Amino acid sequence: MLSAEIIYGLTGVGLFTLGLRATLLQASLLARILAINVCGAGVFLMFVSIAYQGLAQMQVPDPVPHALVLTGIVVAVSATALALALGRRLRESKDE
Amino acid sequence: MNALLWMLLDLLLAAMLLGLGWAAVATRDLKRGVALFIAFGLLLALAWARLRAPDLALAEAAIGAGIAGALLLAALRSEPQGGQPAAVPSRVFLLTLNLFSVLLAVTVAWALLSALAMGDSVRLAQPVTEHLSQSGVSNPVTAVLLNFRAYDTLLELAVILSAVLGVLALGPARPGYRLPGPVLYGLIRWLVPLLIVTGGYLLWVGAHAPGGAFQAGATLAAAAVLLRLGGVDGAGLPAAVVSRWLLAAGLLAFLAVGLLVTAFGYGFVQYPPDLAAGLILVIESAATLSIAVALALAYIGGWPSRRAQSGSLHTHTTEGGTH
Amino acid sequence: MNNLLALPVVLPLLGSLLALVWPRRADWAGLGASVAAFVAAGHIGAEVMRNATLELAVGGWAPGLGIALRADGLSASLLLMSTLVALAAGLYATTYFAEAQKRADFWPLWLLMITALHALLLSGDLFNIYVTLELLGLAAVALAALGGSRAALQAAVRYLTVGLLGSLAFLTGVGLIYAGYGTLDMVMLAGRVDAEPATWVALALMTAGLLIKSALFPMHFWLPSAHANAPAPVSAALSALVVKAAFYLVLRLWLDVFDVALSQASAGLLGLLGASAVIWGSWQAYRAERLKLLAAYSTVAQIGYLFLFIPVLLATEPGEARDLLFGALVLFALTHGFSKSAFFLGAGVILHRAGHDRIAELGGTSRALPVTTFVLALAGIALIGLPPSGTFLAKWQLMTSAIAAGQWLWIPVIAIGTLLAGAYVFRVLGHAFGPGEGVGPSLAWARAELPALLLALVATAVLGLGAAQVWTMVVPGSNAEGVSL
Amino acid sequence: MSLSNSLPLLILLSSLLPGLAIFLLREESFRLRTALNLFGASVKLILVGVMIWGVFHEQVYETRWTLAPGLDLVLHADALSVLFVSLSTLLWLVTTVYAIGYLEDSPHRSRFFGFFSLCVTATVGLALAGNLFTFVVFYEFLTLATYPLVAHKGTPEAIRGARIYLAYTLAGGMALLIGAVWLRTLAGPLDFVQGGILGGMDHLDPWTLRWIFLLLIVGLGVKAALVPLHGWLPQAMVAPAPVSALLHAVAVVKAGAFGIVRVVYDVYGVEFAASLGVLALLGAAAAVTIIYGSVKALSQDNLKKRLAYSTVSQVSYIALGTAILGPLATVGGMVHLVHQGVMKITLFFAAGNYAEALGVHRVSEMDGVGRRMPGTTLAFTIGALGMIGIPPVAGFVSKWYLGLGAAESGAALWVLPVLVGSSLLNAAYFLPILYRAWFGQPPAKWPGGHTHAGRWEINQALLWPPLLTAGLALAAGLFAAAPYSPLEWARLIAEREYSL
Repeated sequence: MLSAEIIYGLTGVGLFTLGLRATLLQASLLARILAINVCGAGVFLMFVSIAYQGLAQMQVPDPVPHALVLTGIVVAVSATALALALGRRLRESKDE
Repeated sequence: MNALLWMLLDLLLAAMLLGLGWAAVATRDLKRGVALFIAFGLLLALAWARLRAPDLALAEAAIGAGIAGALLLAALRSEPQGGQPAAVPSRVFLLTLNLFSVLLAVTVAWALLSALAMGDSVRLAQPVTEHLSQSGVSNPVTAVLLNFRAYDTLLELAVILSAVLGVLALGPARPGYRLPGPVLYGLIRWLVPLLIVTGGYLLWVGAHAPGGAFQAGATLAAAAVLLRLGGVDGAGLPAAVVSRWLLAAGLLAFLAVGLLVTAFGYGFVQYPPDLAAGLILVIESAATLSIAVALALAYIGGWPSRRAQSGSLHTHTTEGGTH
Repeated sequence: MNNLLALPVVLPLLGSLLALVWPRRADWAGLGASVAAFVAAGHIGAEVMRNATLELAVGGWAPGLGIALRADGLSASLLLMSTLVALAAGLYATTYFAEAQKRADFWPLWLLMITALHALLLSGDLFNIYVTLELLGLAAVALAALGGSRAALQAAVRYLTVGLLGSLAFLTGVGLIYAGYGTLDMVMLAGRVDAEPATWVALALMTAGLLIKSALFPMHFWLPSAHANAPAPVSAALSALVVKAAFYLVLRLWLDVFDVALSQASAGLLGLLGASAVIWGSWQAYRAERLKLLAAYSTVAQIGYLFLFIPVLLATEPGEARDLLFGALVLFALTHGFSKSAFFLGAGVILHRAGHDRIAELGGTSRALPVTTFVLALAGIALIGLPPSGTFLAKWQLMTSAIAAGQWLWIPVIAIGTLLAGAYVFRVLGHAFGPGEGVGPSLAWARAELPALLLALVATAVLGLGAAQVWTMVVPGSNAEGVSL
Repeated sequence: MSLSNSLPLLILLSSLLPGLAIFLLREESFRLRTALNLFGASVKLILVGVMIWGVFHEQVYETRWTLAPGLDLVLHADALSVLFVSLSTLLWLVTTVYAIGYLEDSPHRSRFFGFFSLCVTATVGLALAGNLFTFVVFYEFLTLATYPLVAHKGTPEAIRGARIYLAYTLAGGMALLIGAVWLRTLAGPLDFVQGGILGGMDHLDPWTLRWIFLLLIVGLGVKAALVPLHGWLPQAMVAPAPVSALLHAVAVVKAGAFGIVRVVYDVYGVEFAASLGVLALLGAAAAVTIIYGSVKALSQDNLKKRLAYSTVSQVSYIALGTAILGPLATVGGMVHLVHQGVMKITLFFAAGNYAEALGVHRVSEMDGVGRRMPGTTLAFTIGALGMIGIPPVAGFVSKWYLGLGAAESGAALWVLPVLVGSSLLNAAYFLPILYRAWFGQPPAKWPGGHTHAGRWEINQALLWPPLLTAGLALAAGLFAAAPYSPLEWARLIAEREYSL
């Protein structure tokens, strides 16, 4: 029987790798940003799976990885915003 | 039997996550990619809920799928249609990359499995539970974010600030995209107050239930996004002078509290136990405003052009550089 | 409770917020915060010299549950360098950005970057380090794009994506560590790590992420364009401080946390990459046509030297010999920080004055800008590693230890790198001394030239003649022989 | 803080501080600059006088500064360093006077005199270096201080010459550095000790020591212009005359030769070096250089180039004296350190005067210069005769002792032919010049130069320095046996090195 933390943990690893691969493969900035976000989501999934493992003994999942992932999500959206703005400015400078 | 059912459900969700994730990044069509990515985000929120991380589910829906989705959609609009003629990677590169990816996945998976098996699975859950009562809040995630690891959150607010300052330094925003149709406009007028109320509720409830400053801030920012879509170019933000203060408010409150307590013999960001609940609420409220303004400005892509004429410091600074 | 440790983080952050809300007073907020941070770093340095290590449990929670800030000789000396370089580069920025608008954009971001640097140097927690890395990365990218030119924007985009990948690799490693050992605190972790598969993979992922950020060959590809196209004060900080922060983390992880899980072979690999960086970076610097590009490639090479220290360090038995080498490593990092920032500020002065920084057209610079030419020469001496700079002493010690450890391979690498550095530095000086159009110096330029001069003097004179102090700071309990005058 | 541990530092500072101050001066402050220069040079002269007296009476002067744990910057005065310090101090004073006259009204004088002072500081530091590490520090410092002097004119040729100079010296510095580091890992701090330090260490592998010796000599040989490492020297001739004078007589070339002496005597120990067999190698290199330089000098029409190749040849007498085991040869090599300096600087001063006053740069243009400029030509003649080795000029004394030393050690078979051959060659490239100068028919119009309408043949600041140094060269030969003469001092060194 596969436990949930292993299923989602391995899914996280999968997302991490396929995001990484796509980042290295994609040429357009927007596609790269998507790929990095998927890659990041994979890492977050690994964290939350680790937290879920604590459920067995503590009845609640470990809150620390949850807090870390929350931080990570916010960081990711910040980076996305900056990257998109840079991309927009870059396109404008091409038009000018 | 119940367990087997859960496992099958888990496997299904995992497969869908992988499938959507793959589809979102593999497609050449960016429009499709963004749509798939937003769907991926919603599915991820579901996974968080399944893994008993409701705080994350909320955050993912509001920020990961919501705000990030809005940002991506806005970017898509200015992306040249049809996408760029993507360079076809050489076979050797592709082969190497695939080999590397597989190798990496296997290695990390192996490491993760062996790490999960390495011993004590309680980790920090134990000390967090023990000290929860002294933290001033009863939601353990909020306790970690705003008390035990408040310093992370302080820097995280700085991360948001630096990103939005980076966006603002790139020049003023272009006029926004306007959703057509009176029906939608009516919907927006009805939705915005609802979102503001929801934001306030999420902020308040964060102390003892899923929610908190980030989710609340993102909800408020969503209201601003809707306003802009409805034709309000300024997205309902106050004048630039005030917006600057709002951007700084979260960090200023955090630093003020963190430093003020040191005057009474406490350590940096060490809340006196009796005051912890109140201080955390003060910080969270200020942070909510900062996050909302920051995300809204990031969506707008600069200071709204409306105010560019009325005395903001940012008057047409799109010159090509200093040299 | 040692709240002093929070100040290098809090002060620039506060300065950043003040500069944000009072854009018209941004210069004052920025310079005030920079001076205050410098003073705080000085205090920390003095404390470290007395007590070896300092610790602050933020929020009063024991490390593990909470986050600890720590300072030892290594972090305190890098902190001092960072505050001083930031102060000088900030001072220069007030003349570099002529428009008040640009300065109002510059200061908050700049101070956030400094905040991130200091937070990173003081952090004792792996996840907190991830946050500081992201803060550092985003602020640095925003600053690198500040010039606004197309080249700068392109470089910034690449800098950002590469940096994000590096951060994610680091974060994955952190996750594995937390899964395996249940802690994020580095001191606790150091007591728990074993040579396990999870440990190796985690360390490899974290190191890979950091190598990207420290631009170690062959992952340096993003650096030259980013550093060369940023505004000069920003380039100075990027080259002198930001890449070094990632190197600092590699050092911290390899020497203090994961030393039990390490093999000599993996250190040798880092050394080989470092050696390639030395040769390749120096060669590219020699071929560069623009002054700032030259300086950027020179950074690639100098980072390579830092990585050369690692295999030698690990091959040296702990004790006096290793302490000596470790002090030399710190001295090298410090000297490079000061000299490279001086070089970039000098290049900025030339760029502003001449309107370009093409090396072949620098003729007459020594007449028009004697102080800046002097700065380039002094900084160049430190980049080559000639006396009286600190780099000379550091290289001497590195070669001594390499010979003692039987690692002869690094000797020709250092020799070739040094000679190539001589070639690229004196190529610049040769043109600067040559004939060409020169404009008479005017008083306004003295203020722009002064910060660079200060940095260059620190790199050569202060760190050369006062180098013994570095060992006193870095090596616990050592008290190098004072002056016997 | 007493004289015994501050005197070496003070001697260093007496040129360093004026040099740094001069950088800050405005171009027009001619008087202040001159005052600073002369003040520094005079103070240094007095301090060196004190030191000569003290070292003779076996006082210990040492300044020590810890740069890094186990790595001390040591300034230490012994008989050998005093010999070199005195030479550089005296000639610096003279050259400064000459340079003030030479550079009158030319641009960038502050820069020039600043680096000029740094250059002397580096030389004095080299002379006083108390261990190999300190020597390397000042050796590299000297490279840096001389580069701007060679490039001073800023013309493409000057920049090119400076670049070639730098390529050679930096590469040499690297070889020296590696050798020094390697040796230090084996043998510890490497303080210079009379009689050497390696001889007493039995655990060291002789082949390792031979390789290190090779590295050190290659590193030093670049500055000492040992063939085939001499390529930079003729190129560096583009520098202004006072720089060439200083480079050839005191600073760069001499620093290399001095370093060879230090390594052989005070690191390896001359007897130990002989037992390793490395002296033969050094001797062979020196002999080849002596002959090669002289042969090349024969074919140079450019006066400064001819002098440059003459330097290549003459400086190797010092290395030759070092390579021959025995006190007499040591005396010959040491004393030539001084004699060559005094004579060669005279020749370069004179060459500078010809160029300055008459625009004469080539030997073929020198017909009759003696009649137009008798004072300068007189000085030139004394210097040239000394180089050939004609008594009673100083050069004779050097060659005499080298010959005696060779006979004493049994190396006469190959040393004497070298000495005789090179003397003949010296005569062959100097005597024609003297003949032209004194007996040639002056042209109706000189090639160029500044018109100097004074009582003297040229500005006095340019006339007296060569006359003075020529006088010194003569005196060093005539009064070779007087106390404190270079010869007596070289004997003192030899006595202490061989513990006689």
